[in-house]
Amino acid sequence: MKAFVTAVAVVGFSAVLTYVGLVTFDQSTAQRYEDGSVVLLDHPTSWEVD
Amino acid sequence: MSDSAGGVRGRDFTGYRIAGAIAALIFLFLLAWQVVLLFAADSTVRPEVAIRAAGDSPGMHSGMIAAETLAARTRLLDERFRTGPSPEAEVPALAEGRANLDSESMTDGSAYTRAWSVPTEDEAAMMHQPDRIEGISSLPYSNAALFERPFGRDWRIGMSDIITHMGALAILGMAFLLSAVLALRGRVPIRQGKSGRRVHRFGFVERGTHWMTALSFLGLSFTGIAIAYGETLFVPLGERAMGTLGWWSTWGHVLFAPTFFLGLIVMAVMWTAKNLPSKLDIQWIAKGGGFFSDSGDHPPARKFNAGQKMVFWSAILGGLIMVATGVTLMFPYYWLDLAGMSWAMLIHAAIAVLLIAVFLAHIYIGSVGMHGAIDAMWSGKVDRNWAEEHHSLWLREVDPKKERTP
Amino acid sequence: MLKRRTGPRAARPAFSAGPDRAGFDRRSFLKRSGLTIGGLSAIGASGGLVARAQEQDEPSHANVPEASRHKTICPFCSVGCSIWAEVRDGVWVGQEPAFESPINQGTHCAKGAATREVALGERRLKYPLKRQNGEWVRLSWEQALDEIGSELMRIREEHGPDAVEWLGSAKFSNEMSYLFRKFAALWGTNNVDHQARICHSTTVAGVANTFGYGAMTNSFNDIRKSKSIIIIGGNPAEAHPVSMLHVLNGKENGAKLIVVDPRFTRTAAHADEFVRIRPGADVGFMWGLAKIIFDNGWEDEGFLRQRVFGIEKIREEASHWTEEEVERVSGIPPEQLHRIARTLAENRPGTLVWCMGLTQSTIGNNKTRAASVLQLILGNIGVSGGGTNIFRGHDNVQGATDLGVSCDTLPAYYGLNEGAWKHWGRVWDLDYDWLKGRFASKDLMEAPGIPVSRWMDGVLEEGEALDQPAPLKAVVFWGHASNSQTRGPDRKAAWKASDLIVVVDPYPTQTAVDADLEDGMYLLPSGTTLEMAGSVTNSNRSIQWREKVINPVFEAKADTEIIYRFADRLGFASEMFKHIAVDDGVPSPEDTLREINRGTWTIGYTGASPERLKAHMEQQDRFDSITLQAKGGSIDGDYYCLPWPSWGTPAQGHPGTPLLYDVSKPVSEGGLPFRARWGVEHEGQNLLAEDSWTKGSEIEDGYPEITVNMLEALGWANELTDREKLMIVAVAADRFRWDMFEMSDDDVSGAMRALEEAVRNEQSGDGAPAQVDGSWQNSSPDGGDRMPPDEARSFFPNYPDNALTAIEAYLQANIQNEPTDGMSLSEKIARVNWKTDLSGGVQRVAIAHGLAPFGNGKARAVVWTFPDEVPLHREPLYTNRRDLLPEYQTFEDRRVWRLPSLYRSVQEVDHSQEFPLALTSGRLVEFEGGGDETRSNPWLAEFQQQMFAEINPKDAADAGIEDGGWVWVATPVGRIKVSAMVTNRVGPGTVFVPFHFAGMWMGEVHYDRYPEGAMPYVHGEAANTAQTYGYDVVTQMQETKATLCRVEKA
Amino acid sequence: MARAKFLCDAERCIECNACATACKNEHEVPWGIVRRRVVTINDGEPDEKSIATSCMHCTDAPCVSVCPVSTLYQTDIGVVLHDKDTCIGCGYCFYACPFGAPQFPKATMFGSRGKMDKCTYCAGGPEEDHSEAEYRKYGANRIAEGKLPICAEVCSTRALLAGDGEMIGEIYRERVIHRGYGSGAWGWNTAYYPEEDGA
Repeated sequence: MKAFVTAVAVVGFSAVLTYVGLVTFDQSTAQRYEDGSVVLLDHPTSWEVD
Repeated sequence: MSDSAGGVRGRDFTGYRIAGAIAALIFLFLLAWQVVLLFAADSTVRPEVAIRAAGDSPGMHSGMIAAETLAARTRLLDERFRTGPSPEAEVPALAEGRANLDSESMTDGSAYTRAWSVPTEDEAAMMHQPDRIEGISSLPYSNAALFERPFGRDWRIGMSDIITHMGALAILGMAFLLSAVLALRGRVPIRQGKSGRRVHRFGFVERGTHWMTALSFLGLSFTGIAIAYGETLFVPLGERAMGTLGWWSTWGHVLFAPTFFLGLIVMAVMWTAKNLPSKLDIQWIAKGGGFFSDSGDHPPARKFNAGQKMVFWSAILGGLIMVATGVTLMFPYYWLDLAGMSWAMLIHAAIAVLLIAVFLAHIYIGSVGMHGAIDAMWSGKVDRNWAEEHHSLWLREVDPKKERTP
Repeated sequence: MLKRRTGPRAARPAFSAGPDRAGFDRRSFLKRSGLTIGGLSAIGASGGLVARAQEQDEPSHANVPEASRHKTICPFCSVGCSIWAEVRDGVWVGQEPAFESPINQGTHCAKGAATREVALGERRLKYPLKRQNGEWVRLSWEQALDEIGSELMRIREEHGPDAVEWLGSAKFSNEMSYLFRKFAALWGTNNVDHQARICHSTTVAGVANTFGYGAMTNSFNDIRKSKSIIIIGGNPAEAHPVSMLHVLNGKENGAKLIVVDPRFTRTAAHADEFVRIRPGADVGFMWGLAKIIFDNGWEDEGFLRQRVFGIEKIREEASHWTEEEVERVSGIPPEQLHRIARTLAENRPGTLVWCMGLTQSTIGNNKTRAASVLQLILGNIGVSGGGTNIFRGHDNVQGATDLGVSCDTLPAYYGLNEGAWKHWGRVWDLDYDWLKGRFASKDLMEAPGIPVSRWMDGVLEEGEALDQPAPLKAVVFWGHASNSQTRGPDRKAAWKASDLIVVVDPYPTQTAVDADLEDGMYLLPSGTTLEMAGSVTNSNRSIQWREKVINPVFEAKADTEIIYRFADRLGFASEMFKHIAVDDGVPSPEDTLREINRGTWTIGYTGASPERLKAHMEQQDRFDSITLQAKGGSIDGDYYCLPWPSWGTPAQGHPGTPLLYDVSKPVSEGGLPFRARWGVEHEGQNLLAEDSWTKGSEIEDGYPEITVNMLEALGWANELTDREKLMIVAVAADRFRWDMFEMSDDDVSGAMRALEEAVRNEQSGDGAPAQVDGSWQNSSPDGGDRMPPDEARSFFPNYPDNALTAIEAYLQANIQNEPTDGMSLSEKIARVNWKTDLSGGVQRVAIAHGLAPFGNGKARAVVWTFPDEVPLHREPLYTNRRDLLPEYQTFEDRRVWRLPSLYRSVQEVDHSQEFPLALTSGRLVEFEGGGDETRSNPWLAEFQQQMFAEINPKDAADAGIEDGGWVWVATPVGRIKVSAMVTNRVGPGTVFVPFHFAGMWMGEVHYDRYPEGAMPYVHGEAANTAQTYGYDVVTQMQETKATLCRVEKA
Repeated sequence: MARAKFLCDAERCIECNACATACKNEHEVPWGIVRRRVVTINDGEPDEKSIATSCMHCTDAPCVSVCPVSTLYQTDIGVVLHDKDTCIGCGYCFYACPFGAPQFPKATMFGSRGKMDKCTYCAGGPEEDHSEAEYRKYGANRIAEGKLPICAEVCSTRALLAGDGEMIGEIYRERVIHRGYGSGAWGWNTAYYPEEDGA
């Protein structure tokens, strides 16, 4: 019982952590290819609907 | 559940076996439907939407099909180019780009697809054999230099015609089998009934890891199934629900991955030694784990019997493949190109449905299917009699003094 | 399966909450609907758009607000594609193909297709800025003009008007070009120039001196009728993509397409024959072809005899160019050379296309002349499907050249001598003495200024080295990217040494980031070409009317408004805009064009009134896409947008000249012979056409350019109307009054009497009309001819009587000769000619009798006024073929215009060990010129995100360079750090760099120096930072196609 | 039955990128998403060819078939469209596409690819024609105005043809007969005639 509850907590916590991580390190396709000599649009793409 | 609820097979006949029978019927129906789909359904894509001219288009009478408008415009590309603008080549009114075309639903588009897929002789002469063609592009993007990869069509067959259907068959088939077993044979009892004395089988870390992995697996399975079969599952809830639930499924699928991976590693460290194959496993398999025998003549096993070992190795090997392919898909192009990622996706999907089927059985046997099994992971302590019947050799190892129980 | 939602349904609220709302980027939609562009005024309007969309309960197509449509002309290259712009609420929201345009037929290249971004202008220069203590500081327009004006006046006071260099632009409309040249004239300097100097000045000089006019002879569309197409040093697939619509059609009609280039270009990929030539070896290649043609008797003998002068000297030069020698110099194998010669000979008419691969060279004028002569040998000039089709660069580089944004000529190639100034003084309604007073001296007024390619030397040279009182103190870059000029380090030093740098441009340009001045630099935002109306002349001389699409965005102002405000601040606006209406600071483009119409007799912009051009644009669909001739409507018979020369006044209705030098048509219908530009005789040889004349000509042989005396002698003078006579007499007597242009017929006779009276009272007029000609085309004083009239009959034995009459009359009042003092009025009247007659009467009467106003002469295969009479091959200044130097060495150092120009002293230094590879440069399709505009356009910039150098796999392997890695391309001048593209496009030993980049300087990042919000999306090293010294000996064209470099891993 | 197709005449295509930038202009496609692009094969070699490519709007389109959530659908003129409201960014269409057409605004994480985007044949999406929502998600809807995709309409050399497959095939064949050479309809077999595979 305790083990199960602990597992629920761990999974939940990890999911939240992952979500935060993904959102934090999110990159647009354009940024992915940035190489210094390219300066990207200073606004997000118009189609990010997520 | 009282102690007397254990004991020989058949004591809990009514409740579980009726439920099993009902479930078996439902799964049989779903399975049959899936088989029918597999053989009957033509997976060819059909148009669903028609583009029609609206009534108020200038220069068009109502009902004139959109195709004529577009054809007039196409002619503009050609004749304007060849003869150039001049009074002899007046622009047809239809080509002026002031038409109004609407979309409406179509009921049967199969005729279109059939007609489209047959080239005329002239067209056939123009065509190349399908071939992977890649060149260069000034765009720095991965894949920008790709022109054609006929493999996409093969992938589609692999994904939508084989894995999706086969996966559904495997999962539904397994579910049907398990519920049929329940209906026909009921739960696996503790033949000697519960002794009331318990033996410590799994520690806190072991159980915690098991449940962490199990919960992650369930999360991944449900979200994965939602992704793969979303169309079938969510449509009854409405189109918007499909978008929203599907969207959260893709997110959830990623969110459960880290704990799943962590669980796999810990389990591997903890249990690999005890899961190495041994001679006993052959014996166990030969007797079908004693599952189909009413005699109570269970084959002897140490901590893990062959069935559990198979589940373990499915989890570890299958799980690691899932993690490897999954991470690959999370980081497009980092180490694989499009072809590699396509294969990763196929493998990911194929292994996923197999694992779900295998773990359906695991879940069944660990819960409804067998008296006393759930205790091992729930409290960590199992009844001595259960242990004696299923893991006699292990029981002797952990508790050699009390070898025999009257 | 899911049944898709199908029928139309109610629109969702525009800015609804909900999952699909979250990531909606307001800006990009608002941008389209105008909120962020038009400023406050647009908010109400486009808010209305949103409201309308919301109010639509019933699904309907009516919720698309009506957009107004404007037809405009693409602002990029000289093909001149039409564009439909859809404007809603003052915002350019849509761009549609103009299928009816006979030139592009709806098509575009990358740049044309992305034109609309110009109007969104996220990276535009948004307001005036100045550099103060190394920082950009925002200014108001008033303040900026005031500060710049004061500084300019100070420099003028202290150093004279010649201390300011006015660099104009090939992006100017014709009207702006004309105003810019007029502005420089009224400021008092000839230090005015534009990009034509560094793109096709050698073409203009070479071709004008060969045929008479310095322009593309045929049209893009006419290439469809060619039987062979040879492109030398050009890459139209990237530089003029829409021209390939016609080139490829020509090829598909059976023409053989030959591409000669050091690089396997995108054009070469479509060629039947690709010729890899060593950079700079073009003259040898062409003479090699000529030799084979002569040896086999494939030349067009009749054509050469009737219409070409001096071919014998060419024969002699060509005879040195054996197949072996051609291979030794150019690397072209004999079999291939022979095959090409045969192809050209057997597939006539053939056209020859060249671009900067020929022109940008120390011997650029030799190359362009050799190419022209090759076409003469083949008889390919003046025929449909033939011609020298020179694809010009920017959208209006032809017009800006024609209208004299140039240090060595006034509008319409009138040159700089006294006669030319007087001519334009009459048109401008300005007194000659007043004009002269604006200049430091009459000598400087008549001396060519400092060309754009040399402006840095104009700043840095001093004293003896400089033929003007002071070095340049201020440089104005008006629509001019400085990374298009070579020798980066010298440019940088020159910026440092300047007192004032002004950049007038929609974008900051390289000047803003690399000049790194603490103070004294101003950036003024000008509108783009799409933000003002006016005419533009495309490469095939069609003068298209460009509608204004939108008002200039942000605080930008139209070029014409800025120049008006400058003139106003500098105190000569009332003189400059005497006859041009100015509405709220914006000069009327129609009035300006009418003024142009009144003065540009030499090249026939005179017929192209704004009304006629607008009618052409409105009825584009009437023009045939091959002949460019209209069928029906008010413009029946006209050629598309009156390709110049469109002779006479607009009222005369000349249809324009689609093919230059085509004698199969009457002059009145667009026919022309070669121009009798250099007199009637040279070194005892006839310069007039023999047995060749335009259809319907009443003189059935050659004749000199038309003068009043000739009309008189031929008995046609009385066909001149009273008004024409009045204006001719007024011009002759130097009594022209501007109101004569607009005088009613009743007033004409009165004015004539008054004029006669005045002249009688003051018998000896002081000035003289006449002798005007462009300096690029200038016949030097020892040119022309001094034949006594009475020798004409014996010199031209086989000519018909009326031809001889004409020649005698011409020689009697010889306009080639300097006028003398004390010449009688009637003599002066006799010398008024087709170029100086402001009434157009001389042209009208000549054409009525089937004569070309500029005479009927021969093309010149040799130009005796140029350093190389016969076009010769000379090695580039930086050459790694030292073995060729004894025979093919360059010129002696010399002075050209106001500066020393080095040749031998540069070539003598051997760099070939240190820099073993040949370096050439060129264009990318996505970018244009210095690239600031196009690199600031995200739709274009995305497709070329990095500056690179193309290196052959062999050279790359030698230097240990990998594809995509960073490399240094080093030249004797400097080095640039670029990405390597290892490719077989270039041959071993050759490196290619595109030239559109800026923002990096020899490995240093400079793009952080752009003013905030005005940084282009893509940066890189400017190729010209490392390009070396070298200038054409005639026009000061810079050498960028053949120098030396070394590549090494960075 | 009209069947909209794309055909790129590789003998005409000069890699001028007009198609690609016109698309960007017409639909305001953001940086990083390229609905149409040009691929050059055998670069720098005598048999160099450039071919413009995008979604080909396949017959029996693999992307439609594999889409697990029915985001993709086809119209009766063959145009394959997508519904961004239901897209879950799973990437199946991307693996199934024989032409590399589907794009995602984010490329790093499986979970955050964003909504798939691809060429719409300038036919918008399931939203109301010309509505702001349609423009925002899918770009302009030219088909509803009786116009063809902008890429083909502006192609500098008329290499890229769009419209009814039979018509553009006929135009192409006439060209080939007239000029005597042609390298065929690139990608057609894979895109439009899957039954012909291996035949």
